[in-house]
Amino acid sequence: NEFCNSPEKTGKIIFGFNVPQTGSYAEEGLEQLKAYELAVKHINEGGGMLETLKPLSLKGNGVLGKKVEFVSGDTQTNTDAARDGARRMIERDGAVMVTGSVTSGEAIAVQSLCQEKGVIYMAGLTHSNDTTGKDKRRYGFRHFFNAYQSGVAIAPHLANAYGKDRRAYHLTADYTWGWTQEESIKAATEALGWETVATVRTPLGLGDYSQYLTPVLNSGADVLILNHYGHDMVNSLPQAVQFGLRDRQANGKDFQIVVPMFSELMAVGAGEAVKGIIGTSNWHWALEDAGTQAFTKAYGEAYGVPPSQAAHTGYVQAILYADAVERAGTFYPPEVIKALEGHEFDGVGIGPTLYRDSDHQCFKDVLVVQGNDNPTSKFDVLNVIGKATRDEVTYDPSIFGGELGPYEPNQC
Amino acid sequence: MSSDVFFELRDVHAYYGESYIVQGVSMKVNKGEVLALLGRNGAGKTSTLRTIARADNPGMTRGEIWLEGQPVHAMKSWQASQAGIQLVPEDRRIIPGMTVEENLILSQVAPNKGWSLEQIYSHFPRLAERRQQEGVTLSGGEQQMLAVARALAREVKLLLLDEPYEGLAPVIVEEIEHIVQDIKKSGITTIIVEQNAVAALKMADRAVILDTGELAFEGSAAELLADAELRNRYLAI
Amino acid sequence: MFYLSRTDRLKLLAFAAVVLLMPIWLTPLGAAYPGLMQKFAIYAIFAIGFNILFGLTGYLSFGHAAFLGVGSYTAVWSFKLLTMDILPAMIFAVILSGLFALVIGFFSLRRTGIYFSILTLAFAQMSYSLAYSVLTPITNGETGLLLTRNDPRIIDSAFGAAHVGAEGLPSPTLLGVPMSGYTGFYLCAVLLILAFFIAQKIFASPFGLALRGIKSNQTRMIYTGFNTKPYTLAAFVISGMFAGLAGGLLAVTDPIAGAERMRWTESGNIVLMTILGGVGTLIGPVIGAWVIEYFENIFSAINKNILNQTFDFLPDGLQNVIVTVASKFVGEGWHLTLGLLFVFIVVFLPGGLVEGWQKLMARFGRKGGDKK
Amino acid sequence: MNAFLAQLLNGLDKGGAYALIALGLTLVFGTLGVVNFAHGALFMLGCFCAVAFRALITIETVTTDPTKLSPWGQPLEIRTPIVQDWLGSWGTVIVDYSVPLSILMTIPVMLAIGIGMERGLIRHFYKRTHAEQILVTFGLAIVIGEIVKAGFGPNPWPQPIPNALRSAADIGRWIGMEPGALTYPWWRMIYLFFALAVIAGVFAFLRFTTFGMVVRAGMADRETVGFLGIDIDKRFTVVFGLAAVVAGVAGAMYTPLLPPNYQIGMDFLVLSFVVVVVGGMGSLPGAVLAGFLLGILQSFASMTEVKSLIPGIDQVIIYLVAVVILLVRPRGLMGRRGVMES
Amino acid sequence: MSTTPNIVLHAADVFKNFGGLRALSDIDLQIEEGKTHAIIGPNGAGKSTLLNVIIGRIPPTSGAVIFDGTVLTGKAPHEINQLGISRVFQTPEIFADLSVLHNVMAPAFARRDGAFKLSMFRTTSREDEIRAEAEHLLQDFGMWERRHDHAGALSRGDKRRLELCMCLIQHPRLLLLDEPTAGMSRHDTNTTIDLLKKIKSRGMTKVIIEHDMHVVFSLADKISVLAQGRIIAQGLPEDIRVNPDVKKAYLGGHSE
Ligand SMILES: Nc1ncnc2c1ncn2[C@@H]1O[C@H](COP(=O)(O)OP(=O)(O)OP(=O)(O)O)[C@@H](O)[C@H]1O
Ligand SMILES: Nc1ncnc2c1ncn2[C@@H]1O[C@H](COP(=O)(O)OP(=O)(O)OP(=O)(O)O)[C@@H](O)[C@H]1O
Ligand SMILES: [Mg+2]
Ligand SMILES: [Mg+2]
Repeated sequence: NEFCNSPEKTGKIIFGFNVPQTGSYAEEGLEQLKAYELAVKHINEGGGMLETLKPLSLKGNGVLGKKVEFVSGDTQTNTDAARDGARRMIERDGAVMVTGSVTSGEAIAVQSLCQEKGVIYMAGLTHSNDTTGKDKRRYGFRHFFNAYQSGVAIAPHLANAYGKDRRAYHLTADYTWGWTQEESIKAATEALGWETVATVRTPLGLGDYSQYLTPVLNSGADVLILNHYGHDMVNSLPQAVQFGLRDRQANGKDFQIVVPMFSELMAVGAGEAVKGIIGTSNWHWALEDAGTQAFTKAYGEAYGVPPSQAAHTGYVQAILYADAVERAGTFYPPEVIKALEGHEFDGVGIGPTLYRDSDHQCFKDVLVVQGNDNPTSKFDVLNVIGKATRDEVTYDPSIFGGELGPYEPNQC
Repeated sequence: MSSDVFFELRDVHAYYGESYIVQGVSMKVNKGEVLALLGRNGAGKTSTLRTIARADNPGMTRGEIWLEGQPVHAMKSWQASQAGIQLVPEDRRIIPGMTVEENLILSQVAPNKGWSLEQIYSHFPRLAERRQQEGVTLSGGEQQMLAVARALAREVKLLLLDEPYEGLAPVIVEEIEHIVQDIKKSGITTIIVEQNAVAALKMADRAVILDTGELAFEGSAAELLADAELRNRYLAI
Repeated sequence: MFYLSRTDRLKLLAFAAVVLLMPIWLTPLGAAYPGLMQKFAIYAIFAIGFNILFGLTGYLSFGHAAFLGVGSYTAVWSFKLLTMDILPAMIFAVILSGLFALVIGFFSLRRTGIYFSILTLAFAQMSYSLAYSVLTPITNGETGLLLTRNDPRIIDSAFGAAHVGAEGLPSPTLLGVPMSGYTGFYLCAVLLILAFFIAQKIFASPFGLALRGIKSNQTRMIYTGFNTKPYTLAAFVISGMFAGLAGGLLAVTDPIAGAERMRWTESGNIVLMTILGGVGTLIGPVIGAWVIEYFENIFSAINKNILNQTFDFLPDGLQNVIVTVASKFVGEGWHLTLGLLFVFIVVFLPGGLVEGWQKLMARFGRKGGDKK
Repeated sequence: MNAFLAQLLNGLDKGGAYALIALGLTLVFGTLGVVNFAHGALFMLGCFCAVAFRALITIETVTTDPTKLSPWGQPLEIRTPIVQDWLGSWGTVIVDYSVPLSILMTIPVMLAIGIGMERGLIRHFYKRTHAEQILVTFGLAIVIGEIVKAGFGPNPWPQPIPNALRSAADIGRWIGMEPGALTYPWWRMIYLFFALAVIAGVFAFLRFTTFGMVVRAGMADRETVGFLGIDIDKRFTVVFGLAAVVAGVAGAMYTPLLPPNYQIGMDFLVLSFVVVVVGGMGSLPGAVLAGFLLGILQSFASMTEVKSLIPGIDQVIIYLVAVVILLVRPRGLMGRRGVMES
Repeated sequence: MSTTPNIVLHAADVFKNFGGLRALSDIDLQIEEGKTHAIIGPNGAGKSTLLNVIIGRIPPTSGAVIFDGTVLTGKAPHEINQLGISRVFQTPEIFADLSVLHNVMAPAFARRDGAFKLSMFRTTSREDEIRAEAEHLLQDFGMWERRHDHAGALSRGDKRRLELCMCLIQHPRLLLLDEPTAGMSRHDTNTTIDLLKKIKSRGMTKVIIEHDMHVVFSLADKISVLAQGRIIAQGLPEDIRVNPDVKKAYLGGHSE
């Protein structure tokens, strides 16, 4: 069974950690990288989630008895650079698995490259429906949740907090991720009975959103939904607050702002403005389950701060891959893929999880979070206010189309 | 060094980047005297004047320049000007975008003023007429007057004139000649570079001939005018 | 048509040898893998083309990435619609980017200096913004244009070329030979040598002389009877076509085309490569491209682990100190090293690597020998 | 109608910001003739002056409470502010007004940075080619960015607006509309007036003193100005320092609108170049005019009515306007002949 | 020589205003084929402006310039050059970044190849004819030794001579010279006069602006005197030299 970078041939087990280390998403990327290093340590020496993951085949002595090594690279949050990095890991460094990403653009680009090279890719942070939808690949796996699930999860909480008679105004980052999220949230909120007043597209990386915020004021809307991610959100949310949107009354109700998807780091960047804002999250370090506690403890001990969801998803992906190899008893990708496909596991935070075979998307509960009004520390920016259950966020894979492709590896 | 030497160059060498242009020039100028600096095209006359005025280019690598006991070689161009060395450059270098008057005011920004604007205007009535016109739109002769006036607006101890007659109509050449005579009368020491050697020697007390960056002749103007061999070899007249 | 002067012929031979032997001399530098060597060759082509405009005419375009992007999109579309063979892909890439350059150049060249630069920048940024958003049906936006199995590929399907990627995605081929890995590199290398040859021809030709005349004194050119417009436009289009070729090759070696490729940072990158190596010299831009690509790909990948291994022979304390200091300049700190490199090179080697080096040698030569 | 007024107001405000940001660049680029790719970095340094000022006045002592543990088992930290404790209620006010007060720190710091930068590096590049200026200033920008990244990390640092100015002003009421019909954030209006004040100050300095004349002359012909006894280097240093200060205060005051991180400068760099060039090289009023023009047009292009007419117009409006203006007017709005045309 | 002189250039009723300033008014100038026509006049009289109008650098406010039956007005400068008119400028316009030899070769390509030719696969150094001609010209002007130097590093006098070479290699039918010897040493001025005489014997028509009366009277067949934008006198050199108006407005005591 010939395949790319077979550890039997190279004599080494190399994981490739491909994350943004410079540019706008460097913070998330660097955190992810730290988590990966921790994952390697735990795979080789035990500890962390190796104590909580069920079922578990890893023994804390590496993978198939051999220690894991890693290489790293900088994607610069740029698809070309991301692919360059992945190619270097595969072609030069002999990586048997590549993982990491902070945007969907990177994830999809690297995922398709890995399919061509016959190397398994464990996506990092990527929220677009396309990653396991239209652009899914046999060699790509995603633990992170997606926009569709955000929509489904957030809807009942919005109804609960703001009522069923609302008029929503969407500002959406004008690119694929923004569109899929807008579509998902719109569908979910309209199902609640909300009306959509307008969906306005904003250029990516704009900085100053004032010209899109002024029209919101007199639009007749009473909820603003910001389908912005990362710096777009860090900029647009405080600006929206400054425009007095949250002090405003519209249609006899208090005006509200919703950010369907956000992370701790974005919340920190947005500062005060994030207080009380409802959104969704893949994971949060303050969860009570054993997996979360084990990971938070290990990460906190190593780096002095709690991990972000970007770090968490990366860590979990690395462990899951290693475990799948251990279960398959081989690095041969088709066998590893089969070990991951349809795999049920628990103990990595959030609850029982399924790696669905038809699209390689993980299904688990989705957290609904809210900006903390009285943070006791600078890490304490978000509160978990609820969950959508795994059943609720499970959907029919055919709605997003796409095709996984063959198991047989290309030779690189 | 004798104390009555007013201005002196000692073994001055200067380069434009890699090319060696002023190759060890030494000369002395006495107070109140007019020195004609002559030579063929490319002989290094302009370069010598620019070295004296301490332009950045050509860069002086060796030698000394002394003006009334002050080490000019250690100065930058603005310090040399404040010390009293005023250059009227070969293409006049009127500042674009500024009026005649602004050009004059500009030369009085830095310390040690010379003539006042009134004095200048009474000497150069043409400039007075055109004080609000943009300097670079003046005709060639007027620009030359402005360039000279600009030097006189500063305190002048040593005036360096680089081809002051070039491109001027004969009537205006006469006019400028009168001005230079006036300057001479007022006791200002002058070094004049001129292709029109006859015109220059008419006014000069002494003359120096440069040939490819080196001194080829030094002596009185009359001596040079008398020596047909020299005239023919270096000046073709 | 193929004549070169003796020195030029020697230079071409030496250049060809250096390029073709990359897999050998890049090995100790840790850069001898197909992905990076392809980039070396491709960005060198891009830089050579850019230099034909900037180095010869002095027109500094700040929007050349647009042509790179157009080349890539065209090539991928050719793979999607026509065939996986790379010939049509590259031909269309060159032609389309040439046409695009013709339009942009026609307008931008009405102005000179910084006004020209900003015009090209504006055109390229518009292309980028539109490719990212409104033109998503053509460009697939942020994700980038990817191949899929059910693309029509009418020529391939007409010939029933089922053998190409029966399972999974097909890969680009040249007359049936797959163009990935080392074959892909040698394809790029041969095209780079060809590009270098063309640049040599242009530099040595009357056309090149005219372009240099335009850079030196546009007024004199006009009153000497040259019509400068078509000359600058021709240079602009030629360099746009080089960029298109480079873009096409990017897609050939790695079939994806993203909007990021058209962003101003990419245009700025090619400007930096050219200046770093030496504007207006033949080999300078190539070296500049290699240096920057090397930093971007190799320096960024060095992490503490690797440093620790490298400095393992040192006593522990010293090793820690050195690794801590060094780690600030590699990995996430590679930008810092690149920035410092830029500053040091301009300060100490005016005119870029090549020219600065020559000047330095000349200076030592002069110091050594005597002044005339 | 309200929508139109609101966008006009917004455009003015945006324009003021653009003009202010471009002003510092015109001083260096249009006046000194240096293609300064480090201008964005100066803006960013200004932002971080505000961040640092706030960090200084909110500096805390850290003690640990061993009875409480963080989730990873370390004792929880208890932080008590120092400066606020010393100054009592004044301390609270100072912290509240940290952004505007940080100007006091920004001005001297940026002046020092500007002068240092000019003396150390830029000065040697006045006579070098634009290409080399680009390379060295770009390199410098990267280095500055990386240093800030090392000190402050890559994540944005939000800066609060003083409490009293946090909301939006009900402008509609002032001109007799119904309440809430036309509102605009206080801070943005303050920024507009701040921008106008700085612009006016710089104009006055350059117009009504011989300083401006000398610098203009020095730009046109450095050498001749030197022959007139003027130490133009010193004046250029001052101009560069002034430009750094203008960029810095523009940044510091902007922080509440845009949480800064080490890359914020790059985002503004292209924009400032476009504004300066559209305004016309060498013209300060041109840059200001272009700033307002682009700001206003950008606001209008973002209106849904306009976007539905021409899809994507809001994405490209700035560049489109730049293209049109540069094609219609050879030297931008008010450019001087011969400045950076070759 | 034929009895009715062939008029090669005719400036007919040319006016040029710069804003309020009338730089040229009612100029009517006829240049005969093969002759050297000098234009003299005080600084600011409009001499250079007249040349600028002829070569299409500035459009006249009214009037027209006719060259050998072709109306030049409205044509682009390069088209006018292609018709056979070359000009030496008052401040030398050369290619400062190119070698002296390339400076001279470039105009020869314009003459041979026309206004535009995409000759990217030919080789400049193998254009033997043009190269030989350029080197020959440089030899005539005593600049052959410096042929590989950057033209920008020449002294001003050398730049002028270089520019003259650049015009001569084009074999123009009409050569316009704006103070070709200004700033030249007496020696070089004399060489230049000799050269210009030699060209004349080959039948090139020349218009020359000069302040150096030595040059004017050595070369000119006919002289026009311009003052304040008008032609105030026109005729043979001997007549002009003694014309009292000309003496007053221009020559002063220097009529030599
Ligand atoms: N900027 C420069 N760079 C390099 N060489 C130069 C430069 N300027 C002048 N030279 C060279 O220096 C030499 C002397 O030039 P300079 O201008 O001093 O001569 P000059 O005696 O004033 O001649 P002219 O009478 O023609 O003005 C010449 O050979 C010239 O080529
Ligand atoms: N572009 C212009 N704009 C405004 N005025 C101009 C322009 N060009 C020339 N002039 C003016 O027109 C007049 C004639 O100028 P011109 O250059 O033709 O004089 P000239 O006869 O060549 O003088 P000189 O012998 O000094 O070269 C001058 O008064 C000049 O100031
Ligand atoms: Mg001279
Ligand atoms: Mg003239």
